[in-house]
Amino acid sequence: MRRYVINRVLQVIPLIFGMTFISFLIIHLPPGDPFSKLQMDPQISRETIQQMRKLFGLDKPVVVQYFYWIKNVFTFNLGTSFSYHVPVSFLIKQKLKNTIALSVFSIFLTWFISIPLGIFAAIKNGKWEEKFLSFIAYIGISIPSFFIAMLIVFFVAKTAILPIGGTTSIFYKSATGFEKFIDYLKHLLIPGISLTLAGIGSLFRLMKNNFLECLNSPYVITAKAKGLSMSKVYYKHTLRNAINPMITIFGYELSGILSGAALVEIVTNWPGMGRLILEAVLSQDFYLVMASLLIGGILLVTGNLIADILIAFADPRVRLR
Amino acid sequence: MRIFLRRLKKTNKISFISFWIIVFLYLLAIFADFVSPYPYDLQHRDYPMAPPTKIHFFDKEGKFHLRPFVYKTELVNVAFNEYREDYSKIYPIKLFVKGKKRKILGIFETDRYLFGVEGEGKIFLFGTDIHGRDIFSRILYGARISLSIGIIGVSISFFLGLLIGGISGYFGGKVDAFLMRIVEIFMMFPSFYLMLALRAAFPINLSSIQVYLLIVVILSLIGWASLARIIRGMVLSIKEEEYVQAARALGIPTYRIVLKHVIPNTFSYTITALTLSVPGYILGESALSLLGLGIQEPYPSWGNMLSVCIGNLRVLTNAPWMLIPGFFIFLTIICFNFLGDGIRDIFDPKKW
Amino acid sequence: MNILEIKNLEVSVKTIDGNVKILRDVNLSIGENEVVGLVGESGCGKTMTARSIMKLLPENTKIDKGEIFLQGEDIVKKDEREMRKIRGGKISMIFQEPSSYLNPVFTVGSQIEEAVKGIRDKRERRERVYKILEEVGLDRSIYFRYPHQLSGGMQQRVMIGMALVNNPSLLIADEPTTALDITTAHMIIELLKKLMNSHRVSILFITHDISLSVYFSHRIAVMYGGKIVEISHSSEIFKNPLHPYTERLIACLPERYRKGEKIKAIEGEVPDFKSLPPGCPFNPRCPYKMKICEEREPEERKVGKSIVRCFKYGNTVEN
Amino acid sequence: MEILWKIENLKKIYEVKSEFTKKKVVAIDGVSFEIYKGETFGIIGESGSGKTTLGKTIIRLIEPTEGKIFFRNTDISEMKETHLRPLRKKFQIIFQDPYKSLNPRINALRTVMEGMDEKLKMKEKREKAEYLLSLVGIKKERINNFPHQFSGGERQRIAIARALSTDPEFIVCDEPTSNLDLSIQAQILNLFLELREKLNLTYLFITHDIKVMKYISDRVGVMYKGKIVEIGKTEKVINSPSHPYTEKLISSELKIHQIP
Repeated sequence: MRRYVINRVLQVIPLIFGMTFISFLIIHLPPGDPFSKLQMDPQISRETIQQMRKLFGLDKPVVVQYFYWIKNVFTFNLGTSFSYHVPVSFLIKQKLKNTIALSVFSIFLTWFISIPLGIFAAIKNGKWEEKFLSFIAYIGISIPSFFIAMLIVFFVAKTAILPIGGTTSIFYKSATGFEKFIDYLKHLLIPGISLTLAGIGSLFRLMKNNFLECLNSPYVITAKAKGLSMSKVYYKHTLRNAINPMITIFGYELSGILSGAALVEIVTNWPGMGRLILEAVLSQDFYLVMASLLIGGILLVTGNLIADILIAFADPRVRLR
Repeated sequence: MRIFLRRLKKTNKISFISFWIIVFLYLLAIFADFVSPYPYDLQHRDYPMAPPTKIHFFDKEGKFHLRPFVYKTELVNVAFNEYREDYSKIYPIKLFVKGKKRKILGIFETDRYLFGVEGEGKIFLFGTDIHGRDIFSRILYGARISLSIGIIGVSISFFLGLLIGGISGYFGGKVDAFLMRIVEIFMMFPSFYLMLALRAAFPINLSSIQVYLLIVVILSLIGWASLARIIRGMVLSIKEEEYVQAARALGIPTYRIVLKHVIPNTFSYTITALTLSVPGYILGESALSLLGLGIQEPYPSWGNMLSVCIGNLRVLTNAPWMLIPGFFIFLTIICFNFLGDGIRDIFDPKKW
Repeated sequence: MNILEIKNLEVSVKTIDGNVKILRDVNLSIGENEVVGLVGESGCGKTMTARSIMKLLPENTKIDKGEIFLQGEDIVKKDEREMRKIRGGKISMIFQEPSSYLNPVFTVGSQIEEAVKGIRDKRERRERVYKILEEVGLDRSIYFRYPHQLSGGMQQRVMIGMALVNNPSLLIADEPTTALDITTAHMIIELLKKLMNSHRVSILFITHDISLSVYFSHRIAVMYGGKIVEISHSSEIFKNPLHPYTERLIACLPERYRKGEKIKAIEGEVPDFKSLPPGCPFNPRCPYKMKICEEREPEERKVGKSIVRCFKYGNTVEN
Repeated sequence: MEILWKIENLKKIYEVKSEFTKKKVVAIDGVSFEIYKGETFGIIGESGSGKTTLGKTIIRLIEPTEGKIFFRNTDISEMKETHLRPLRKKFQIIFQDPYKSLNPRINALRTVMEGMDEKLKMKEKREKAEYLLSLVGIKKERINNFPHQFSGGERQRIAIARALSTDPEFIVCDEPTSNLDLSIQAQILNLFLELREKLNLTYLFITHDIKVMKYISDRVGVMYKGKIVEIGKTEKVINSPSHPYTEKLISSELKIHQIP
């Protein structure tokens, strides 16, 4: 078990290294030097450019530039944002917190709703309850997350029951710690619910199918042949096996959650990584784009790593090889 | 094809219906010049954010007209975006109405449109946008972008995925290890981040055709990795199938084994995967256009038609019909999802 | 008294093309401490018979008619709650592939332990499991192992322990040795023999291997096309097979021929339930086919100590 | 007697990669034997003993790690695939599971035609395939059917016809009857014997069933953990086994089955 975890963590290192390379490559691949344009931009001070040239080797060949960048990345110096004139790492730190809060909030909510519904539908397979839920899930899967967010914003704007946009209200500064938390949570609700609604459908369907598959497996016949009660057959024997693949799927779903979160952030004006990277793209702020891409990737890698370690805890076949 | 449809009808009714909805949407896109009552960029200055035109059968006196008609509307309150119908004259809706000359698909010249009203009256089935452009017409023209990018993008990804996955799976060894590491790296970026980063590598202001091609390239670059990995897995397992071993034992050359035994047996899966991945491309295009990084005004796409709704609560609350393109995105995606599931059922021998 | 008595059992499955009968007029009894072998080729209805006794039929499959008496009580009439007490209590079952019939995520000990009925005390339950593990020839330490850590033979021992932990009166063994190697299979059969005596349990032994069945069972029931075509004592069946199918099936055994001698194989294939021929299901492959065989299904008749369904033994029932 | 195959010290070692560790699994551990022209050589062993790997390695469907394989005095163990391809027509294989060994998208006739000599005309191929299919007992009106329309026994017949389509001298039979019902097994065993007489074939017959082994093979090798622990005339091995493993195997079989 320990060896499995260590191995799994070690595997991440070359992966992240490869990701830095791809991140760098994407920005530098197209013909023409993006930085030559910067020098003509009056907004950017001579000093910034001088400083960055020294740190990142901007006048050197692209390959050498990569090693300059990498060296700096490992000392957590991700460069300076051209448009904000502050270190990229500072910007990211600010926004990353909000993105993680949004993702974690919606992941919990999604699982909390779709797992029980999935089990319910699987048990009712073929009956109207299952058909109804599956149809709703279809709709959920097919509505784009940004469109759900728009509809929710539209609804909220009509009824004005929740604050739209930002993370805090005006009175934030004077509020107590608990009020601050509640206020933050209120602002989180619109993007959070949008993202949750976008995710429930597919997770529900996966859970339903997993549960059904496990229900039809031989060990469930054994459990019934032992004369166990239906609740034990469902919630012990079937559920434990149906949940395992869900943990693996969690790793895959994470990519969708992060992408969905980014779009929802933009639509609902939630200041997270999504907005940051969009603004960076619009203002051609290359270091910020590279860094955001890399951070997004690292988030996903970490999520997958956690899923893989969790699966080892849950499944003795992985744990005790 | 006919057998395919008959089976689809038998195994999965909803997919069968979805198939015909998709066909209908594509026909609308192709014949947008003929079906849409107005050009996509025609600005009706007097009608900004006009609500969908009401279609009447009964006039003010309660008299029934067999031919539906509309009234002329007028903007009465700019602040609240209020329109009022002018009951003095009725404008009947006519089929094959005469208008400005247009070229259908750039080939056939015609001055007849499918439907419309003559004279002063206007017909905006889905209302107008802030510039007074007919949303219905723009949706039809926008469909050309959104629907074609799905198909073209999937084809390119599929080609890349089949090639790289096939090579990786069949030859194995170091080639496989190398290619799969690259695939893994690509898959470990959240697709939206990757999409924006790829977009950032190119200038923001590009011509429409350049942007269109760029979007296709970007979406294919994002999509190929997962397809390649799936196809590799399939090839790996098919390679171990005993009928492939039997073919090797018969002394059949490798290329023929791949062509006759390996690839055809991935089809049932790949065709399903293909259909189910079209929505991803439509979504990708809409998202890019929505954020102003894709198709640029005045040319419409379902994505950029929605972008006015972001962070603009006044527009959103006063003119909710601006959200209609979103429903078209949804309709297309749900139809492709149903169709994909139907195709999977067809290929699943258990369902016969 | 007989432990189990099946009378006129009929089971059908709902398919797209309508209801298909898969068991027809099955009559079988199992005495106390008796092993009855249920023999037949694949798709003849053996497993369905077993599942009917457990009332664990797959979806869309149901008992249409007949009675199944377990120690005098008809279990066809019992509801799901009463059946739960019977399953694992009075009747238990073991299967062909122990690896897939054991739940991979729980320790084998806990899987046996949850089958224990009637003992509340945790320590006592645990002791009971340890005892049964020893009885099936496994070490106590196996309790904490997961199924994938055990060999096929050990997994089958666990299944047997789980089945016998409540001292049932009937054990249904559905091809318990088919997936195992011959040396392991032999040990499992010997174990079953030993436990049958120590636990005084009757066994319905389902197999496609007629000579294995002769080795292990007292009586043998041969199934074909959803019907039991012959029930004979195992000492008799090789010497004097009554039904043409039994006779020809035995003739298919390669060990009854010298090297290279042509096997007297049965022509044709086992029919599908959907396309059973009219009359006797075996008639298209039967060398003794008469006209009546295509017209009518033969009834059961007694020949000596055996029961057979064949017009060879007269076409009227004398009782 | 003419030696058809000569196997010398054959080894197959798999490297099982898991995470960062590599584990070596020895599937065949230094096996040497000969197969004479016209005989049926049996390999018997329990699951995991390496018998299937051995069968496939001999005809190079699996690459050997070490050792020499002589087919009619030509060493094929290191021959390049392109050179080996024409030779492959001389040795064929029949697999255990008839549900997996036929391509589901190719009908019976084309399955049998596929491997035939390129020089043959289409019509000749067709006629030959029809003949082979009738030889194995597939009726002419069904030759255009696809695999899923055939039963297990029929599929195995088609697989046999496919193996015969290249006019082989030698066929590896990898447990060809163990997935079949008893009555079908009898038909297929008869077919094997009939074809051996008619076409002058040599078989390597792999099975775990001693009864089948005793019935069909002239000589037998007993495999245990990748090694052949005993080799000899079938009757001699069965009646007076010399290796303790063989003895255990035979005695288990004898106890539960009556072998006259």
